[in-house]
Amino acid sequence: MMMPLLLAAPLIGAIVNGLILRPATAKRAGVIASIAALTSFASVMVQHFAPDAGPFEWTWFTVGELTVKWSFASDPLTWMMCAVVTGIGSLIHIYSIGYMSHEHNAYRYFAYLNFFLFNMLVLITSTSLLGMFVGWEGVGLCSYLLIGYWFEDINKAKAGMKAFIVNRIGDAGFLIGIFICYQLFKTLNFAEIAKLLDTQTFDVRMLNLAAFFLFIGAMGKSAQIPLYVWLPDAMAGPTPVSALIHAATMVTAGIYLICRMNGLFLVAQDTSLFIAIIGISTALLSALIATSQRDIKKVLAYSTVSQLGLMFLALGCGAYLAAIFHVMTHAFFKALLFLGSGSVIHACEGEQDIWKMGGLKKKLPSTFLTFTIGTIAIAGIPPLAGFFSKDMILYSALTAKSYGTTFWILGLLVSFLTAFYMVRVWALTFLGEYRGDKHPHESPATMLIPLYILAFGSIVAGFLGMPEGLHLLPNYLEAFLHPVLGPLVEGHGALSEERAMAVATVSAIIACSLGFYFYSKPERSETPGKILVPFKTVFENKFWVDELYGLVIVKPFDALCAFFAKFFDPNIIDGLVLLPSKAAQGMGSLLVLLQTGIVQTYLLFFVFGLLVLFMVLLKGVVL
Amino acid sequence: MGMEHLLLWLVTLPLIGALVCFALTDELSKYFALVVTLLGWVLAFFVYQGFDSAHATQLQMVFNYPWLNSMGVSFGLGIDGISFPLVILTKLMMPIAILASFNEKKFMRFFMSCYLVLDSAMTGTFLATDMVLFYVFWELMLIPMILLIGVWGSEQRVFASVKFFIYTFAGSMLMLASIFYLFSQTHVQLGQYTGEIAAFTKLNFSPVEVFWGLNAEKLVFLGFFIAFAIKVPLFPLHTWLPDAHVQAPTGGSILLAAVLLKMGTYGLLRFAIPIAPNAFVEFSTCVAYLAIIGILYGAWVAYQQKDMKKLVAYSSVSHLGFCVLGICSMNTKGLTGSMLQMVNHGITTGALFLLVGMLYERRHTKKFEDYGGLAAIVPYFSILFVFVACSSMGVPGLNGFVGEFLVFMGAFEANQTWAFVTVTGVVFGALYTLTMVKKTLFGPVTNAENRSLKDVTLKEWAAILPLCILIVYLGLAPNSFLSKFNQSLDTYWAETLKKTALDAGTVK
Amino acid sequence: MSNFSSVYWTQFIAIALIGLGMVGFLIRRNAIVVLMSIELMLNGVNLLLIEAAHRSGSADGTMLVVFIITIAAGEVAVGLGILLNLYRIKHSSDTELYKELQG
Amino acid sequence: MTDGIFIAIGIFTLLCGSSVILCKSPVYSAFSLILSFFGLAGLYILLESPFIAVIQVLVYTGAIVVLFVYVVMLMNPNSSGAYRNWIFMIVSAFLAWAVSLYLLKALTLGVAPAVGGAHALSLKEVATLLFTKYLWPFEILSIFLVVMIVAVFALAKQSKETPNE
Repeated sequence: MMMPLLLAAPLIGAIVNGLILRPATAKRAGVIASIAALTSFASVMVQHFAPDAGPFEWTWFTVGELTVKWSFASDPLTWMMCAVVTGIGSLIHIYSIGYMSHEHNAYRYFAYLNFFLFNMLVLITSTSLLGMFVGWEGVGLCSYLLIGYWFEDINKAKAGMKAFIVNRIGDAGFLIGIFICYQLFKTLNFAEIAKLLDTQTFDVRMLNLAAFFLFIGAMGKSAQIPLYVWLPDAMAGPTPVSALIHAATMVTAGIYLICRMNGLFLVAQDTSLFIAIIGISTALLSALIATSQRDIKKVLAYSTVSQLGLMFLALGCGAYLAAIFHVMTHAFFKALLFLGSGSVIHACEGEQDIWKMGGLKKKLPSTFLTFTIGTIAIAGIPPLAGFFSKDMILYSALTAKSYGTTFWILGLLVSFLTAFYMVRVWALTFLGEYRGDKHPHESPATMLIPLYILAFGSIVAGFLGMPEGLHLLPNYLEAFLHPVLGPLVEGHGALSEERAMAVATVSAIIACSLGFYFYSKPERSETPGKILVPFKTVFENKFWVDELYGLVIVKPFDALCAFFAKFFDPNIIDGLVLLPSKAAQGMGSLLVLLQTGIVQTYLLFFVFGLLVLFMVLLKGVVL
Repeated sequence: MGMEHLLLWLVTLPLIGALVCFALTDELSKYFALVVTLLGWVLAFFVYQGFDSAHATQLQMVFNYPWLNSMGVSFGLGIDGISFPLVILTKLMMPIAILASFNEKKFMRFFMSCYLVLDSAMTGTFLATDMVLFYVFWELMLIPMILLIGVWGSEQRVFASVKFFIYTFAGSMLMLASIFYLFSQTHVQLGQYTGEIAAFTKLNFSPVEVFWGLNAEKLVFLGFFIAFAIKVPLFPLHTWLPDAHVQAPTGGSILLAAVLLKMGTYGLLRFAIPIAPNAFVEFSTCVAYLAIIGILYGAWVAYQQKDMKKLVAYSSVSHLGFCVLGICSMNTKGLTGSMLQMVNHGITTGALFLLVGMLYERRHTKKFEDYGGLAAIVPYFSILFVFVACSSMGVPGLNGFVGEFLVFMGAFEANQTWAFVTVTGVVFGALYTLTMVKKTLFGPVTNAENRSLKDVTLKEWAAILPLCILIVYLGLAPNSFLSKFNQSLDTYWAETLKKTALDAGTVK
Repeated sequence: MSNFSSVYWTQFIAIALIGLGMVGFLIRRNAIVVLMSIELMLNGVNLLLIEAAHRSGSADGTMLVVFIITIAAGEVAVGLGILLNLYRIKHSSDTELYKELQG
Repeated sequence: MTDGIFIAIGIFTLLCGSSVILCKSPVYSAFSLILSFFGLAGLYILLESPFIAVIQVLVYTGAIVVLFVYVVMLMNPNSSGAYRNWIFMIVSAFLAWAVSLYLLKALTLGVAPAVGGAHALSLKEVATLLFTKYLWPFEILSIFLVVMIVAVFALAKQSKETPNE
């Protein structure tokens, strides 16, 4: 009973809000939406403690030997992801009641949010690749609708479209992955695939190909190197949307897909290596860009891309548990940071440039407190969540089979940069004097409560997956997810786990103090910019990646389409079709010239005809 | 009313309605036509119930009336797995097309009788089991369509209708040539003239090369294929579609997109492939290439269009490319996918044209620059618009996806590179659909008239709602509909390709 | 006068007449002269017929000539009637002016 | 001797014929037409068919050419540009010459040897032939003439209505 309720609640919430009631005030719409989210969260909790009957099954379509069923799994991995999605989702629903209070028809926003939750849950709970694909595209659609929520501004609509198209490219790859999987395993069900992978051996090249295309799908959705350009632009949507979709849930779908198909990726070794390389390079690139961004949400967006890069690094190195653990902790503190920045923007009436803020410590005390906890967590300072999950990733990178140490060093650099830019953002917004012209005020209670809960989550989440070595707490997560993700691979790297942890902590502390030193005092905040001037411009313009895409892909494609639409189709193909009619007209106008109207010309033709006749009749006779 | 007369009523009821329509006044003829087509729904429901899905391969509810005895031609109607979904689609779309053209100003009586004649001609084409009868209905179908575009169209309607007529008619001339050849062969090979399609499929051809290395079978196939390729429209022969759509009235566009385009693919399945299987097997690769080019080309050209209806017309070229690709992949998944895609495309593009028609009735312009930011002004319309756009893009959960997915599976099985290339078609499909949505709904409200647009009226809701329900129904639970004609598609390839070079192993 | 050494002469003259008539109705701009040259051609034919009748001795040729003359009379009458009407409109008999029936 | 007269008259007729088409003013060409018809009549006499010669003179020259002259007088034609442009004349001359040559060739090919005695055709023979073998053409001819008269009247009447501007 619980599973259908889990899905039905947000769907009904969306329909009630969007089509039936369409309540006038944001408050009423928000309340309905939040109730729907909370019921699905409750049903997840109930599902865990009192699991009901087996998976709920229903055939979608059967064609020849291909039968596709809708069925919902209830294994630990799904449960954990559902808990994270619905938990943080409901918090964000409550938060957005306050955030969207002044919007005039906010029911549309809440309907989309609920519909997004429904699609995300379909993605997570489905037991077949195709069911997941349905959720996959549904989530892409909702992010399109939500990013383009304020559609009056054409750029926001364009950002939404860009997000959808880039996701669609990833989905195309995903589709090909599904076809290859079906060709290999003759089934799309995860459990059956896992079983087949254990029992039979398949052509490794095909497995790698399938894994590669599935990874392209993950790349599109979780914003990795070639297809990450849509995430920073997706900040055009309202901040709670960025928190929910572009930090906590949707972007982690790629990681969930790879964890769900871990059997395949374990076997496809060179694709995993490729994933690790892509992961670490994305992390490094976006961390560098984040260091010099002006807009607070852009910084957080790039930090999300870099954290995702780290997760993919873990996946590449085979540490699926580390990735999922980081997904969970990251969901907490990134959602916290986004919502914190949301309340800052809400307070400064839409101002997003950190250089025009500052000194908000006094005016927004609780936002300041929660934001600080979030910053410390993401920076990786020991007691908080960020430290444990990031360290698990770094350690797994260290013990990876190939290039272990290089991945570890690069990972360390990424976490150093992360700590640096987060403290930069934190210092510029909250310390020093207020540089803006607005008069910020503390956000209402509905926005602060979720912040406090998330802050608490960021502190506690780390303890769930504490590594054994510390002998403080057993690794609950490892025990919980063992059946799905397989054993934690015990490797040995250059350093032992404790020493690696120590090095990571030291680097985080150095980065924080460096950041604090520079950005707490206004006069010193310019210096880092001056030291690495050439790099600053490069980072600020995001390595000109968008412009590069525009030049290399968008412009030639537009030119090609324009060529076809304006020249090739109307003139060449249509020309060929209209050719006979034009030829007929041309011939006609030629013959008209013969009709001079003067009688003698006709007589001339007459005599000429006579002559020809005689010639024909008297062929033999030569004149 | 016995089962066998059901099909006869299916064809003749609208014809009688058309005649009666002449006598009524303009006002009355509208509602009368609606009633007749709703009766069509009832009949279609009976057919849906009466159709025995167990043996969908044989012709059911066969109605036979000797017509030209000397030539062995009979007025034969029958329905089987291949024509079943398309007949249902035709009967479904008729009342919607009529509802969409309620506020036409001039000659309403003749407008409605044109629709009804078109309805009976289309149903007849799908149900005909006799080659000559099929050809008669095939040509009869053109005439009302020409009148619809030519008389009630917009600015350059005459040019468009003449182009449409000549283009399609030229194609059907080639088909006629093949029919004559086959007809003469029936006398030679089977003793006496007969129009039965079943008899035609049993003919075998002399392998002698006629010219350019084409033997008799290839020529017959080409005759049929070109006529159907024009109708589909396949890539190089598609230029009549945008003109016809842009100038056609809303109802005309709906029927043109929803049903007339399916004649081509239906013809391929019913005539071209069973009659000349070897030729099809040989040509299937280049037909597939044409289809793939059609998919990508249609999407690219649609992306740059300034006129809404032209964009949707080119999108139809792209969607129909999927159907043909499904057929060319020569396996059950591809074929079922293409059959589903035909029905889905009919519903989705019908709804899309309905919406574009609504805008045209309010603003009398189809250009994008006249619209912008409608989402704030007409919320219900924009919800419908985005909903149908999603279905046209093939977002899973709606009907577009199931058909496309199966075509991809079939194409992947037949030839992997085909699937790799066409999957990018999905991205381009999303691109032009979203550009259309962006240009009409989003952005600031550019010109003033848009502010006073009124939202969807009751009549329009009545027209669009059944389509939306079907979009969701076919998207989530296509199985009940699929199981009806599934069996015939499974055995289709087994039967038709049995006679071909199966032993030569050309079929994978 | 009964027999000639050769038939050649009469045929030569007749055909010359026909040729002259043909040239006449091609190069002259005056409609009446065109009609006259047609008469010339007809007489050329008559001459041929008479010569043939004379040579073969049967009277058929003369019969034909009588018919030709009557028809020529009718033809001239109508031709001139039309010319008169044209003249009434155009005030000239020049064929170059009657060009309304142009393409 | 008779050959000589025959050739002389033949040349005379041809000369008049050519003057018909060459004279600028139509009046002169009409008169030269009359002269050529007289020449022709002479030739007919030499070919022993006096009846036709008489008909030629009486009907053809007397009636038809007179009609021509009458119309020429009515129209008082200005003999402006008599001939067409040069190229036209050369082309038509060449064509006429070629056709005549072919005609000559055709005639000489098909000439049957002189069969039976060439004897003068008496009027009685012609008359009996007219009313036996050629009765039907003769009757049809009369109808033709009636039609011709009606036609001419119609043309004439029409001219009354058209406003003679």
